[in-house]
Amino acid sequence: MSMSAMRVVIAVFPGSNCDRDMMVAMEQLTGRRPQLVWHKESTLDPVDLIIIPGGFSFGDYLRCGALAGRSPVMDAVMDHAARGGAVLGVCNGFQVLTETGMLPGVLLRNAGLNYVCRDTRIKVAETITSPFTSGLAAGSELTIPVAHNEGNYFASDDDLAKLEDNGQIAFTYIESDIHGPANPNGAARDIAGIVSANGRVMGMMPHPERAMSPALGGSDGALLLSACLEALAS
Amino acid sequence: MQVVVNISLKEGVLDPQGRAIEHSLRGLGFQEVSEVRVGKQITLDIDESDPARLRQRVARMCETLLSNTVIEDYVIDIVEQE
Amino acid sequence: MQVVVNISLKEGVLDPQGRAIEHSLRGLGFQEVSEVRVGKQITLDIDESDPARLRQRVARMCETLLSNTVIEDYVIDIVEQE
Amino acid sequence: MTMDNDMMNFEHAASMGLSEDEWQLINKRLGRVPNLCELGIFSAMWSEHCSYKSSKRWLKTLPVDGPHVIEGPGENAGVVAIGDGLAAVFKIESHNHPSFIEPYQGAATGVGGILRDVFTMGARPVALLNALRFGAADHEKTRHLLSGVVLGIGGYGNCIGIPTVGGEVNFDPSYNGNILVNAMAVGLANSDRIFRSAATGAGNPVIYVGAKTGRDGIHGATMASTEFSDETESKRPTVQVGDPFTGKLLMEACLELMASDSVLSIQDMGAAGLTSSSVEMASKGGLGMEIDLDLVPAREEQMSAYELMLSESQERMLMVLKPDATDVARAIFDKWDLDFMPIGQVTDTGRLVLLKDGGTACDIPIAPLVDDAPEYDRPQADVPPRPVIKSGDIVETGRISDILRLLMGTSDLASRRWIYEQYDSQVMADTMAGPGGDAGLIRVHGTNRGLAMTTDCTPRYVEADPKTGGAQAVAEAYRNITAIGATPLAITNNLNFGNPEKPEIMAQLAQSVVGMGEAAKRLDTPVVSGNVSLYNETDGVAIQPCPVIGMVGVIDDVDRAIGSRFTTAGQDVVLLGH
Ligand SMILES: Nc1ncnc2c1ncn2[C@@H]1O[C@H](COP(=O)(O)OP(=O)(O)O)[C@@H](O)[C@H]1O
Repeated sequence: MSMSAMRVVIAVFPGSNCDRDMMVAMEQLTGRRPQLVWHKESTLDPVDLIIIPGGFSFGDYLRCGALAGRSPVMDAVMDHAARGGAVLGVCNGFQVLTETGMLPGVLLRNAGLNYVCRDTRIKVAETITSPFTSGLAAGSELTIPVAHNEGNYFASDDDLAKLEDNGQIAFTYIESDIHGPANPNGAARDIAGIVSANGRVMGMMPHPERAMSPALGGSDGALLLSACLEALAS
Repeated sequence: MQVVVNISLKEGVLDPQGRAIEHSLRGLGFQEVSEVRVGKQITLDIDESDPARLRQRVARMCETLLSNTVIEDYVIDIVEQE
Repeated sequence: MQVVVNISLKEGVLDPQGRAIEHSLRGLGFQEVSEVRVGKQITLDIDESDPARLRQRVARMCETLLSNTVIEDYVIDIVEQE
Repeated sequence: MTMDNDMMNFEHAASMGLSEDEWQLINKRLGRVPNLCELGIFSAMWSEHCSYKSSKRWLKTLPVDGPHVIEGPGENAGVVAIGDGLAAVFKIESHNHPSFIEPYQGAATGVGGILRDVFTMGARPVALLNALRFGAADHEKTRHLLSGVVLGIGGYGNCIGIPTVGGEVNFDPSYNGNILVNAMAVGLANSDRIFRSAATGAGNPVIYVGAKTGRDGIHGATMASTEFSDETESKRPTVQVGDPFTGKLLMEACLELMASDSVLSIQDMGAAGLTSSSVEMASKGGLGMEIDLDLVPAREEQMSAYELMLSESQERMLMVLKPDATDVARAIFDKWDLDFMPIGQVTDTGRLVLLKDGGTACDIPIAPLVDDAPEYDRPQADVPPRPVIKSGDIVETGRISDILRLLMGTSDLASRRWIYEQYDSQVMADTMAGPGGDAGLIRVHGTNRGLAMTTDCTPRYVEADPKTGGAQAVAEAYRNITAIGATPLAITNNLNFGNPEKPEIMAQLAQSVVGMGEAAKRLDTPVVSGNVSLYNETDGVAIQPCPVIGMVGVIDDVDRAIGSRFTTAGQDVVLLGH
C-alpha cells in the first residue's frame, strides 16, 4: 500500500482543537484528506490509522481525557486496536488513551503547575520497536513543540520498568542549548511518548502536526509523521 | 492534627465541570443522576493541638489562600487523631 | 438521595498541587502545615432509595468514570435526606 | 424585596448610578414612572459602559473610513478587507474591574467575550492578544493578580483553541488598586459573508442560544462604570464564571449555522446581557421586539424579569432567524448540546415588550434607550505637558554594561517568557510569529497571505502629554507591524482612564483621542472598533492613562516576513531613524 492509499480517521470530541491541524498535516503528507469522525459514532469502517487529536475534549473536566475516554467512538477505537489496528494519540489524545487503559499510566498536572507551550528536543529511544518509529533512526533527535497543562507522565515503578524492558518508551525529552531544560513537565524518566505492548498504539505529548514546515517553526513533525505513515503503509 | 477542608462553589455559581460530568454519566446509562457539583477536598496536617486555635488558623488559611471566597464556600473538618 | 464521593490520590502518587499549596501556606507564615494533599469532592443527587443498590450504583460510577483507579481512591458517603 | 412591577423613585435610580436629570428624562419619555425592570434597563443602557456618554463626543473625531474598511465602529467588531475576498474582523475590549475582583474568571470571561464579538460577525477567530497593566511589581497584590490573570487568559484561550500571539504587560503603582486587562481578538471571514446585528422583518423569530441564564454578573455594566471602593469589594457575587468548553461549542455551532444561510441578524450577550442585545438589535433595525421571559432558559429558579434582563451569564447569543430556518438551526444546536429557544419575535412597534408570568413586565419605547442616552461634553482642565527629557541631558552614572543589566532586570523590560509560555501560541498551526517579537503573524489559512497584529501603549507618555502620547501609541503599533514586513491596515482601541467627571482626567481622555486620531489619519490606519473603560480609580486615585492601540496589518507573501532575531554571526547591524 502507498501512503496515499491509507485510510486515516481522526476522532473529534467536543472541545478537540487540534483536529483540523492534524487533518491538514495528514493531507500534506498523504495528499488525501482524512475523515473526521464525531465522538457519538460507535462504529467505524475498517481503517489503517486512527488519530486522537489534541485539544481540550470535554473541557478537560474531571480529568483530562476522562470524559472523551468514555464516549461511544472510543469503543470503536478499542475494537480497532484489539484487532491490531494502529492508533496515534497526541497530547489530549495521549491522555484519552491512558484514560481508556489502552496505554499504561496517566498524565498528571505539570510539575511546574503551569501550562507550557514551547519547543522541546526529544530523542527516539534506542530500544523502541514499533512501526510508529521504525522509520526514524534510534537515538535521533527531533525538535517538536509541546503545549499542555497535564503532560507529567506517571506510572507505577513496575509499569515503568516494564515499559523500559519491553522497549515501549518511544520518545524522551533531552537537554538542549536552545530549548532550555529538558523535561518541561516533570514526566517520569523524561518520557514524552510511549507505545502499547504490541507497538501499534502510540501516545505522545509533543505536537508533530505543529512542526510541518520550516516557516512554522520546523519540519521535524513532518519527518516523524511521514516515517510512521510509511511504516504503517508497508 | 489532620484537618480536611471541603471547598465547594457557592450556590448560583456556574459549575460547568459538574454539568459535563452529569451529562457523561447519563450517557453511560446512569439516568438516575442529577445536580452534579464538583468541589475540592484539601487535607492538611497541622501542628497545633488546641482545637479552637486550630480552627481559627485553618479558617485564616481558607480566607487567604485555600478558597476563593468570591465564588467558593469552605467547611473545615477536624479529624481526630488515632 | 444526596451522595458525596471523595476522590483522593493514592499514597505514593506525587501531588504537585498539594506541594505547591503547602509551600505557599508556609510562605504566608503558616509554618505549622505539612502533608497537604488535594482531592476532589463530587456531590450528586441520585434517584434511588434503596441504600444497598444506591451504594452499588455509585461504586460503578466511580469505577467507570469518576475516579482513575490507577492513581486515585474513592470513598462514598450517603447523606441522609432531611 | 422589590418586585419587578413596583414603581421606582429617584432613590432607586440613584442607587443604579443615574443622575437626577437622567431620572427626569426617563419619566418624561415614558410618560410615567418606570418599574424596577424598566429602570434597570435604562440604567444599564445609559451607563457609561453602554452609552459612551462621556467619550462619544471625542470618539466621533476619530477617522473611521478608508478604501478597505468594510465595517467601522458600531458593530460587534470592525471589519477590513485584506484582499482575495477575505476580511479581517477584530476588536479589543477591557475586563478591568472583574479581573481585579477575581483575576482568573475576570480575565477568562474577558477573552470569552471578545471572541464572541468576533465570531458574531461571521468570522472564525484566529488569534488573541492582550494588554495588561498591574501595580508595582513588589506590591502585595501584584503577584496574585498577575498569575491569576495570566492563568485566566490561558485558561480560556488555550481551551477554546485560539492562539495567543502577542500582548504587553507593564507595572506601575497607579494600577495597585485597579489593574487593566484588555483582550483583543482577530478573526477571518469572507468579505461578502459578514453578519450584523440589526433586526429585520417584523414577525421573524428571536432565538436565544448557548448557555443558561443564572444570577451571575447582574449589573456588571454599571459596575464597570463606577469607581472602586471597599464597598465594591463586597458586591463580589456579581462575578461571572467563564466556560471555555461551552464557548467552543457555541463558536462552532454559530459558525456552522452561519454557513447554512439561516441567520438574519445576530448579537452576542455581553455587558448588560439580554438588555443590550435585544435593545441594540431592535434599535439598529428601527423595529421593536417582544420577548416572553418565561421561555428564557434559566439555570436558577424564580428569576425575576430584572434579573433575567441584566444577568451577564457567559456564552449566550441572541439572533433573528429566517422564518423557515428554525428547524435547521435547532438541529445544529442540538448536535452541539446547546440550548436553543425561540423566545420572542421582531415587531414593528418600536417598543421593547417583555412578558412574564402572564403579565407585562416591561413596555418601553426603544428609541430613547439609545438615541436619548445622555451625551456629555465634560469640562477639561488642561495640564501643561511635562518638559521633554533630552537624552543628551542624562548623565551616565556607571558602566554601560551595568546599566544594561539593571535595565534588563526592571519589571518593565524583563523577559515576558514566563507569561507567554503559558499561552498556546501555536494551535491552529498557522502561527508564523508568536509572542516575543514585534508583532504576531498568522498565516491566512490555506493561502500565503499573512495578518500581523500588535497591541501598544506607553501610559507614562500619555500622562506626560496626552496628545503626543495618544499619537505615540499609534506610531509604535505602526512600527511594530511594519517591522515584521507587513502593511498596517486599521486600528482598534481601548481607552482606559480614570473618572471623566474630573476635568484633568477628561483632558487626558479627550486630548489623547485627538492625538490618536491625528496619527491614525496621517498613517492611513482608520479606527474600526474599540472600547472605552472609565472610572479606573480606587479611593479617588486614578490610573496612569492608558489608551491601548490594537493594530492589524497584512503581508501578501508570508515568506517575505522578517523576524526580530539575529540569525547568523557576522551580519551587519544598522540603526535607522534618529
Ligand atoms: N474607543 C473607541 N474607538 C472606536 N470605536 C469604539 C470605541 N469604543 C467603542 N467603540 C465602538 O462602539 C461600539 C460599541 O462598543 P461596545 O459597547 O464595547 O460593544 P459590545 O459591548 O457590544 O461589545 C463598538 O462598535 C465599538 O467598536
